Amino acid sequence: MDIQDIIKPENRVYKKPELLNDTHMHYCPGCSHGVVHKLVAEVIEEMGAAEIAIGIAPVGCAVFAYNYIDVDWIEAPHGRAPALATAAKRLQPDKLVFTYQGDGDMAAIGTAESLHAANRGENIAMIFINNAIYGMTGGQMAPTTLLGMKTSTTPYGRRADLNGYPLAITGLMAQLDGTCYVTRQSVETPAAVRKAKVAIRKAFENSLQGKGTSVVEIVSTCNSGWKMTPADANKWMEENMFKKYPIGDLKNE
Amino acid sequence: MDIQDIIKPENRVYKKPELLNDTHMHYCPGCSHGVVHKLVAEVIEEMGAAEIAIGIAPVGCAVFAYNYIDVDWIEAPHGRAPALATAAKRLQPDKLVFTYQGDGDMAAIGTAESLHAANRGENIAMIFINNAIYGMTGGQMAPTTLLGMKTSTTPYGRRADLNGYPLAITGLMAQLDGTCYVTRQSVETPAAVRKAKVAIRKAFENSLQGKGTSVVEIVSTCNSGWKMTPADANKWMEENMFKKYPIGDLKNE
Amino acid sequence: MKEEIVIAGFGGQGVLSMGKILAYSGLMEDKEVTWMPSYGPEQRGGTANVTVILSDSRISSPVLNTYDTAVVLNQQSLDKFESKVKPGGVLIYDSYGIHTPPARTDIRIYQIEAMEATFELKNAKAFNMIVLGALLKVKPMVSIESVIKALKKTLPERHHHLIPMNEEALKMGMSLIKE
Amino acid sequence: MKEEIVIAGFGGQGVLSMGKILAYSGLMEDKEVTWMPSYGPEQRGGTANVTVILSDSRISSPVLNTYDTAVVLNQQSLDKFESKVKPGGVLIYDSYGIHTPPARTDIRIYQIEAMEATFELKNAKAFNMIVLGALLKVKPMVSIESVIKALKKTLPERHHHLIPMNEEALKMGMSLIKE
Amino acid sequence: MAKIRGAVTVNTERCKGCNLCVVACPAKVLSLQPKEVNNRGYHFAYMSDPDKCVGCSSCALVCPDACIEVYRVKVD
Amino acid sequence: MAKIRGAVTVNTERCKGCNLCVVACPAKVLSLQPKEVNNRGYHFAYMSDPDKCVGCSSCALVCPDACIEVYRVKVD
Amino acid sequence: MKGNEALAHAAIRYGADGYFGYPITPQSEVLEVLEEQRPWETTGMVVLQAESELAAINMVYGGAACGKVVFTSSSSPGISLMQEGISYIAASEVPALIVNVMRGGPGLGTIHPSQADYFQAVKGGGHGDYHLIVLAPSSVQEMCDFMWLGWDLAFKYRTPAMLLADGLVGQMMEKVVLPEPRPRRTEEQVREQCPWAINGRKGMRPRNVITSLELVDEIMEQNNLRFQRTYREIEKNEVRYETIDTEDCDYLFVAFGSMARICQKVMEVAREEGIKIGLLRPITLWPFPSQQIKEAAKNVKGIMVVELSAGQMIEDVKLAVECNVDVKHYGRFGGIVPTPEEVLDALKKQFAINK
Amino acid sequence: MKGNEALAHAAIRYGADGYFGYPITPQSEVLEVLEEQRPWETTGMVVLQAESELAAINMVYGGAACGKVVFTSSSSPGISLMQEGISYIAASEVPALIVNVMRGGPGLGTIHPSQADYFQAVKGGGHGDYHLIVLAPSSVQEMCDFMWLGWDLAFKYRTPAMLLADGLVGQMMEKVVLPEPRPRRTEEQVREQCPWAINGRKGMRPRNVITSLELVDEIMEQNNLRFQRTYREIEKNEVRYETIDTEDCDYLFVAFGSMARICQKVMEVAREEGIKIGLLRPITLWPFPSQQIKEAAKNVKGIMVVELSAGQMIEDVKLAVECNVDVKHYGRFGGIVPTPEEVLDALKKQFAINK
Ligand SMILES: Cc1ncc(C[n+]2csc(CCOP(=O)(O)OP(=O)(O)O)c2C)c(N)n1
Ligand SMILES: Cc1ncc(C[n+]2csc(CCOP(=O)(O)OP(=O)(O)O)c2C)c(N)n1
Ligand code: SF4
Ligand code: SF4
Ligand code: SF4
Ligand code: SF4
Ligand code: SF4
Ligand code: SF4
Ligand SMILES: [Mg+2]
Ligand SMILES: [Mg+2]
Repeated sequence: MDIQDIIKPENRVYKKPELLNDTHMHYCPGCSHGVVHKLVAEVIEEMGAAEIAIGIAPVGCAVFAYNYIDVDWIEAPHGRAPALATAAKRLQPDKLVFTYQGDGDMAAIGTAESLHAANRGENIAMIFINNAIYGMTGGQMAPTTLLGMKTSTTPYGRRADLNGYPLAITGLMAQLDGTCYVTRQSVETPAAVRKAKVAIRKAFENSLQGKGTSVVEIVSTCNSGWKMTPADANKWMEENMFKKYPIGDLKNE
Repeated sequence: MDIQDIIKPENRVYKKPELLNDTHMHYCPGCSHGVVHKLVAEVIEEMGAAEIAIGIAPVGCAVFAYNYIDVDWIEAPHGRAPALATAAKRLQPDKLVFTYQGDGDMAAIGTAESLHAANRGENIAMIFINNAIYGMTGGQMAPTTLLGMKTSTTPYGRRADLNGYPLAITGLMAQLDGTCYVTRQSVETPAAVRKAKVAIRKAFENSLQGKGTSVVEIVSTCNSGWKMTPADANKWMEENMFKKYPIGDLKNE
Repeated sequence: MKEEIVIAGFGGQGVLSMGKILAYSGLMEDKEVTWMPSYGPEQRGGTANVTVILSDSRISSPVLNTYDTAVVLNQQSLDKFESKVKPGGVLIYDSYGIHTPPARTDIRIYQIEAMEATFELKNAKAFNMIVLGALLKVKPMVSIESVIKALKKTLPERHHHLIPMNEEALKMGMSLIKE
Repeated sequence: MKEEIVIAGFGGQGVLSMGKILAYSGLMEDKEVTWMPSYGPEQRGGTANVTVILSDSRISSPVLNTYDTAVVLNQQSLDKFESKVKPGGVLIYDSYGIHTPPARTDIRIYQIEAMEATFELKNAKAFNMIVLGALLKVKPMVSIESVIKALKKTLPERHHHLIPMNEEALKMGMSLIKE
Repeated sequence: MAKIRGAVTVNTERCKGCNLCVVACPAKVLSLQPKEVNNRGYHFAYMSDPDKCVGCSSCALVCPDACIEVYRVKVD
Repeated sequence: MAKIRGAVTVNTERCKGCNLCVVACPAKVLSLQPKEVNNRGYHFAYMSDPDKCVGCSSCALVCPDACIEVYRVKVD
Repeated sequence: MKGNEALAHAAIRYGADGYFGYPITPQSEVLEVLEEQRPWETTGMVVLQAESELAAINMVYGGAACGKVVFTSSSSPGISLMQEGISYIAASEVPALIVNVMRGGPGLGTIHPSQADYFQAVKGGGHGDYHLIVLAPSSVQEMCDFMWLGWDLAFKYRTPAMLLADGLVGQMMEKVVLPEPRPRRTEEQVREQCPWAINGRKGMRPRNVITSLELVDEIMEQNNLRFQRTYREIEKNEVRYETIDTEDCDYLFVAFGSMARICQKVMEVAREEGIKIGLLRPITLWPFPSQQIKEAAKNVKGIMVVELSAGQMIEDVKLAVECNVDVKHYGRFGGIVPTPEEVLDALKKQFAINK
Repeated sequence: MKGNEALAHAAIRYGADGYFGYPITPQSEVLEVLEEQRPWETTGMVVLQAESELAAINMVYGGAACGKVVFTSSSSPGISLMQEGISYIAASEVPALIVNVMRGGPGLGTIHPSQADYFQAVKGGGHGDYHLIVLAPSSVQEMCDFMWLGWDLAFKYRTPAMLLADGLVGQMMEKVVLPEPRPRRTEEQVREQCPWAINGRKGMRPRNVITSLELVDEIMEQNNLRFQRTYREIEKNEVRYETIDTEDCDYLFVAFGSMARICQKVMEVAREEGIKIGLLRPITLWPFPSQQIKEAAKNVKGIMVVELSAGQMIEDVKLAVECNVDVKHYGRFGGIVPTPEEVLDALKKQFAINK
């Protein structure tokens, strides 16, 4: 059987979701952001929710998310996506409102906004890309950077005494009364990608059902910032990041 | 034996600490702030630490703490005391640096600064007056306000759906790797006052010994804001606040 | 007609609400009014004061430094405002806790023992209404009816049963005032 | 003497560091220099360029819109900078991936197949040194010795063993350049 | 048998009449002045039943304004 | 016996040559172009051993740029 | 009704969709009155006490991006915290209303009235070239009216507007006529009137994006040029001011907000003394009534700018009159409000008037 | 050496005690170079990546209150977030240095060079009447030198100072001579030179308090009057500027920072064409060299203010020349830096020069 006989519309089992448009994504080759974008687009498409979806983009590498996923977007100031989402959802309770934030955005400058939105139980979903580094600005330490990890602002490795400890912010969010679902996923293998998608879907459904705040942390790589090949970055992540940020549900009510 | 025979210097068993000066404190009659001020002054005095103590005052009813306790003070912007304390301590590691903050200051506007200072394990002590209300500005809802509680911004009682849930921020701080001691105390009875003092002393000693961040939450009353007599406020606190904010150590390493 | 009044006393004495009722009473008579409090945390325990202006025409500045009438309810307020009464104006003071009574001779000075009266009534809440009554006796700038109307407008429904008590207090104030 | 140069190409091609070494080489010869990059996230994947000025006297503006020399390493850069070479100036381009070669006749145009050379060398890192060699062949604004000195100064100690390789690449560039 | 006798002094100008010492005293020694006020207008605390004081310091510990000094003697 | 045959297409202009699909493919079907690059200068992925493809979609799932479409047929 | 209360009621009646704020003296009543009124049970308006001013302004940003009628209020230090958010709102071209009930600064300062945030409001306290439409109420009635006007203008030009009041106007009570309540806009109306709004791609319309980011410099410059065109348009159409006794005056006061009230009292007193003073009260501090001041200044002997600050608006007045008139300043600050007598004395001294 | 790098090295050599900052393009190198240099192992200087700009400025406030030599750096949006803190620092009269490497705004804008935060820096982006001493470097050498100058002035007047640079000067590399390193001050020296500093009541000296709060309006006003006296003093002593070819020029450029560099190139070209242009480059943007500009403007036919903004400094230039000269503006914005040719064309057009 010839390849061309296989490649026919009726045989297609996987394709780019429509909502992920044709714009070239500015991400570095192999960046986890791309995979998560794809999943977000797929979930919205499968939920038939494009007409009611509102995304809040962060400041961070995902700042241009609005150029790639074809739903309505607001681009928030660094760290403030949860505040914007709070208003967007409270003022339009029938909409599907989600934020998409990096670890600097969520766990450093946006700590107060993230925790308080979650504590109020805003009916929003937060997609949280934890790549343990500031990708956008060139690889500085993030709150989630592991001890010993080298970044452009911890060139000799992160030290607790100088730079503080890695912060597992979803662990804190899971304890707040306002959250209904807090989970930690990753996207480095096909199986992980499938699970992450299920988690995102659940979070989005929670938003529509008004169950409270859902947080989906995606433990991710930033191969540029980590100065590794994408494949090596995935391996390094599994071996090192998963220890501090173990995959699985932290809360599921 | 006549009263005047008892009231002699040699018989004195309790007096105002010297470091609590003679300035009239602006607090409402019966306010918990006064008791805690007294304890802070006593502890510093007993530790002989007046020459190295640096207090960081909040914005909140305790904004004038610097007028009453005779040590060096900086008055921080609302919520930012932990940031000031971080610098004061890192730049002067031999000093005893503590913050004194209300619940609005610590758990609302200052959430990020509080959590990050604690997460970095700054060698400071944080005295945290949780009176479940914004005293200074006239009795508005605080993050720690209980559900159902009436304040000037929840005149019909706090509702989770409208106003979010009460936030037990020390619970979060206890989970951070940077904290060495997190405790919840109160000052409504003589016994409680004694225990609170021991806790403050421990926190201050931790600061000097460089053990990490110590947090002493004092579950407090604001009888003005609560619109009760001081004695009723104490009772109400015991019956209601202690349920959400149970007294005791949350972490002691 | 234009009346520029300052009312001053301890935070807890109901100074601001007395001014408010006076202002509302003016409104009831279709006057222009302004009510400008000193505000802030110092009210708690400290002293408070309020400037009320009633006028038939548009009011310019809501803050003043001289007044037609001053109502002062403690020593600090007396010290502060005695000199700010316009010559020929009126000063009313509660004598409780006053150790240095007013001394000006170019103004009309009245005294009222409202605090004492509340001790007898065992009703501290009546205090400011007694004082208001006294003020209106000396300067009938608004009618008692307007005050009652104002009370009805400003008090929440559930407190309307207190209005007769307030009326009593007003009348008591009118009878207690002395030069 | 004053040389105003722009170097432009893909983000990963070492455009900025090539400019940096050129600037440092100028410093070694006690020249005034400025090095002004285009910067930002677009460098990743996108294009980057740097303006380097070498001069015997104080340099005013570090940004320009016409240049004595342009070194362009991909089509976008060629499109952007061809027109900005001063009449009589020099344009050097790497032919790899160029589909529309430069067409101006009032400037001197040189071509170098540096990318091809790196494929052969299997050493992508040599690329910018080959190009720099080519540039210095056409415009010997600094000496090879100064470049080596500059490399010594800017490379961390542990990378000093790479200097001979760099020198090779420079020489290769000098030989590869053609009009 | 050795008996403990106590006494307290109240800094009446500092006192705000909050009543917390009155409530805290296990021996019901203290009261607020019913009518007299200090310069700030507060009905301050005083020993209304001084003989019962055992000098336990409870009142002083809870006093927010540190107005109370406590004295104690053993009486044989 | 029914056998599964698969094939993929790669959007070569979208591909950034990250190699993740190559690593993820259980059947070692994919490689990056050794020399050829797309307009952005990337060595894009292609089926270097197309017959082995079973259409499992692993490559497509992990592709950050959603370049891969997967096709699958049952062959008897 | 207090100024702060009037403002809250005006908002509900305008059909506001949301308020987001954080308590601070002297304007906490705004939130308190809204919470007390429970508009969510009547009009459906959302009222939320945010965790900080930063959160509040960003909630406003989020709401404004959705095409909703939203506002926040605060006082000086809180407004400083909002500067990044305000710059974003301006750059994103969304309509929003920000109320600053000024208190004395700098720093924590005092809670008493001040006008020392004039520069911050009109020159841009945030980064970048942007402007707020700045309205300065001087009565409780205007506290109410300018809420409506502020939103009208904000929506007309898709730009943030600010009510720059002070503790005096906020805390003062006077008569006020509240406008008839209007219903909130329906989603349909929002879609029609604000086609740019973020409310989901209903009918699969092309996606809307609200952003202030633009890394292509040429486009970013185009954006900025568009902002500037809007600003020129606003300057042309929206200057508002009030003049009192300017026809025959020898001296001119320029003052805004509560200071303009006090100046009126001064003028009353001064006329009695035979000194003829007029008042030009800028209502829009930006756009500034430069032309009008130049006009009014034509025949006067001098101008005194009276502000509760060390001298800020005076710069704009000087620029306005183009050096044709002597411009002096009188200011008190740190929470102190000058009395009418004092202002008159200052005028006499500065212009050597001997009456 | 890059401008941002020079700045970091200058700080270590000055004997700085602490840096607190949060990454943002185009100035993240400041923190990166400091972390790379590890001064805590040599001079004992503290370097800390804060969780946000808000935290950073408040760490600076805390450190400054302790009499320490501290600074932070950021870029436009980050600086907007610092406005409350800056106002507090000014009000508390403590010395501190804040570096703004400006980028194009408003909002998130672009990361490319801009000068549109001029107003924010010189008029006060925060609330209340305060001023920063604002230094505008136009070369990498000045990035280095003005760190030293900035701290010297900040300590001399107990007031915050700002280095207002832009992406161009920050990212540009040129020759720089670093000053000889100096040791950090000992605690003894701090106690001697800064008796107000918060460092514990050693020897039971009376307590020190650093605060910006004052609820007694009369005292608050006194504080403000003291600030104003300091500002007048600074205006008298600390105006700095550079003039080039102003003696015989027909036209005068007024430009600061990187724009002044570009203007110099324009002048070179213009002189060749026979157009004589001079340049007055304000080095201190506040205090502004008003007197000097007025002086330099005496014999020129026109002034062109060239800024990377829609026109901000032009207001101060107009106020300076008191309407005696025609003042025009040329600006590009949104991250675009004009080329010399463009600026010259603009000058010719605006003043109808036909050469
Ligand atoms: C107020 C403000 N501060 C700082 C920045 C600079 N900045 C842009 S993105 C970013 C951090 C990005 O890291 P992260 O949130 O982890 O996202 P990532 O790029 O890693 O996905 C920073 C600090 C900014 N734009 N605004
Ligand atoms: C930036 C800023 N926002 C708001 C305020 C107003 N404010 C002063 S104190 C305070 C809250 C006080 O509450 P809390 O921290 O609980 O202290 P308490 O008075 O109850 O002891 C607020 C909101 C301020 N001064 N600055
Ligand atoms: S810098 Fe890191 S996070 Fe950003 S696009 Fe590149 S790999 Fe992804
Ligand atoms: S308002 Fe509350 S917290 Fe403040 S002094 Fe009064 S009782 Fe204490
Ligand atoms: S010392 Fe003890 S017994 Fe005496 S008054 Fe105080 S509480 Fe009562
Ligand atoms: S507890 Fe202190 S302040 Fe309260 S009544 Fe007793 S003595 Fe007075
Ligand atoms: S995973 Fe996608 S982007 Fe990466 S090499 Fe494969 S097809 Fe290309
Ligand atoms: S579909 Fe499966 S077998 Fe085929 S190329 Fe992709 S990963 Fe390999
Ligand atoms: Mg990250
Ligand atoms: Mg509180």
